[in-house]
Amino acid sequence: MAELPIWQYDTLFLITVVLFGVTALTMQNLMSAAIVFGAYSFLMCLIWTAMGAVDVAFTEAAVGAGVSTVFIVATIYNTGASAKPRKPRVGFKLFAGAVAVATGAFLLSALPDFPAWGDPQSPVNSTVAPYYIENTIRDAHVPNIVTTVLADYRGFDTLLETAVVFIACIAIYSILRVDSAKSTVDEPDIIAAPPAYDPTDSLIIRQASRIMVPFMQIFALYVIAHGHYSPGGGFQGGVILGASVILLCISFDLKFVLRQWTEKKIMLLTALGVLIYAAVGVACMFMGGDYLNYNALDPVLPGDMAYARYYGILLVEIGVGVTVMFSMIGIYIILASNGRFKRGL
Amino acid sequence: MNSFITIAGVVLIGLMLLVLVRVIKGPTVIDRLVAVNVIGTKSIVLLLFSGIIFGQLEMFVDIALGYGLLNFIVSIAASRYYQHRRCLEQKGQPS
Amino acid sequence: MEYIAYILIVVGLVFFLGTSIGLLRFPDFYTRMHAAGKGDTLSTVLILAGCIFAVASQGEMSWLIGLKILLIINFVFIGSPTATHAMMDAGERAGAKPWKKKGGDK
Amino acid sequence: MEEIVPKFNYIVVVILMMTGLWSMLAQSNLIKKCIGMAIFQTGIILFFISIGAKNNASIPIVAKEPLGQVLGQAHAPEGSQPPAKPELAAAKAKVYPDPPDVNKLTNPLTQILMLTAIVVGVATLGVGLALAQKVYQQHNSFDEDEILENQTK
Repeated sequence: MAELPIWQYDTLFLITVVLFGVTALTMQNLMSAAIVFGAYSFLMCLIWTAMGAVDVAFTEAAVGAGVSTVFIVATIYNTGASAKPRKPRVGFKLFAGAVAVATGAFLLSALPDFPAWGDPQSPVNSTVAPYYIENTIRDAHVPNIVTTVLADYRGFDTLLETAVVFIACIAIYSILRVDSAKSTVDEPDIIAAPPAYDPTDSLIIRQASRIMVPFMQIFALYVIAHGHYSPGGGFQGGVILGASVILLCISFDLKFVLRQWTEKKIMLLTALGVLIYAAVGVACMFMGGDYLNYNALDPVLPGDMAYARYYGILLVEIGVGVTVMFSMIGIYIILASNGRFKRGL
Repeated sequence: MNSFITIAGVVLIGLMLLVLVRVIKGPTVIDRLVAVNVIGTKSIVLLLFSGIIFGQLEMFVDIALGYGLLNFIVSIAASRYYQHRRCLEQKGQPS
Repeated sequence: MEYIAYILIVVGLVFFLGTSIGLLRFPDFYTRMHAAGKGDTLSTVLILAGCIFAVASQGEMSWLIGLKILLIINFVFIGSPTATHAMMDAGERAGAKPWKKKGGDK
Repeated sequence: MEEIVPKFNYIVVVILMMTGLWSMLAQSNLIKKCIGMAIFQTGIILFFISIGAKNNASIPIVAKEPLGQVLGQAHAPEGSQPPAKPELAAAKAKVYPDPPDVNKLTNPLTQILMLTAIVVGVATLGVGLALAQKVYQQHNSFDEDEILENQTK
């Protein structure tokens, strides 16, 4: 424990990651770029783990392995993978490279002023962070410091971040949603052509996802609820829940899922999550405290003052989970069906 | 024990670099997909290794479990794409 | 207990060595798939089993950790062959050509 | 070398950001621009996480049992627990006797900033991809030059 051999791991990982990033961008085929970008996310997850940021690693594992690559694949499905080879604009590329290198040189010129890697006495580590580390247990009885800082000390920040996810979901709807009954624009032929493959004949994939999806959802609920004691919380659990429904969309059919989750339901539930979060804050105000100060909820929640904050954090995490889950599902469906909510990947 | 796990992890990363060669070289997209799937599975093992090295495996095993559940979505999505589209190599274009 | 962990992890690494060499050296998509699909699943399962014994030998074995690692093994065992099947199907439908020995009969 | 090795992480950050910036400027394909944006973002996340990492520190979760290496030797002032319901407070105080040693746990603040940034990043990636799909619907192409030609026609 004392001699953490993290240096070797980190250095190897960092070099590998740079290799992957450059490789992803040099690929001609867009599917190749998307797949290599997926591998890049896998390795990023390992880097966060090696640096001790377990919650970030969990988020990256859920996001990188679960949804972000699938979003890119869904877009390519609706547009075609061929990046048509055109006349290479060598001059412009060199100019852009020169701009990028100049920016990098400016950034590197500040290198001597930065604290060394892993210095415990650096300004970042010695100003406000020690307060969080020392007082979390006393204030909220939550061993996972990240959860407490996320939902309690910096609750406003997280409320607005959740709102940003919600707003991004709305933006995607307003950009891409097409009412196919009223639309005058024809679908591009790559989409209008019927798929060459009937998804009902892949028994193995369907049975496997039939086994996996319930476990995924139970595990995601565990992640949300157990986020006080181990890495996890609303963001991670929400992404895993969303990924389970995305797996259903992929392995069965989009119509199969749309029978259960209509567009209206998804949109309402996305808004509901933000509403839960904001309502907890307003409830605190009604009980006589500040906005999102869970201490004010003490009379209605069991346990002492610190337990009020404990349960307040749990309520807020549930709101975050609902918003993230349904925004992921909504974004996937609208990207995969090209805005028509009919059929897709 | 810890030193053994560390050496095993470094060997594992070295072998993953070999697989990376296939990711870079792979003549078709599907080859790259296979190699990336292998890298994803091995990431689970590396997560557990770093958990043992940190001495708090009960925290890392959750991440590894989530990873193991989600790992194969990308493979299935990409192969669904090729099942639908049936165009591994565009005409006149290296992949 | 500790030696079982060593043996399992080393055997898993050897299988993974075979997987990576197979991925590098085999001539076409189907044979590479063969190497990756089998060797990858088996080596992952072996190394994870080794991890169970490693945790047990360190004396901080709680049954929950062992159960979770067993669950991971279970899901790798379900998920990895499914992904292999899907990729093989996709490659066949998308028209990956099997390798033929040069000058051999068609 | 003495300058480079302790600050290797910043160099990797700059390389990743340069790669992403170059991709956003020079690639004419819209999807590759989106991927470049994601790579730029991971560079920034790497900057924050690595600046918050500490040597020989554990993950920012307070261990339940007083492990010698995680919990420090410094004692908290007694009676700092809120005395609202004494039996619960006493039970908790037995499980968590001391506040943890600051230098033994990684900085949690940078981690939570980046945790939310990753999820917001995936949502913004979705917005970028939706814009790309809309552009493709209108112009039947992903290529910047072709789109410009279409517009000037």
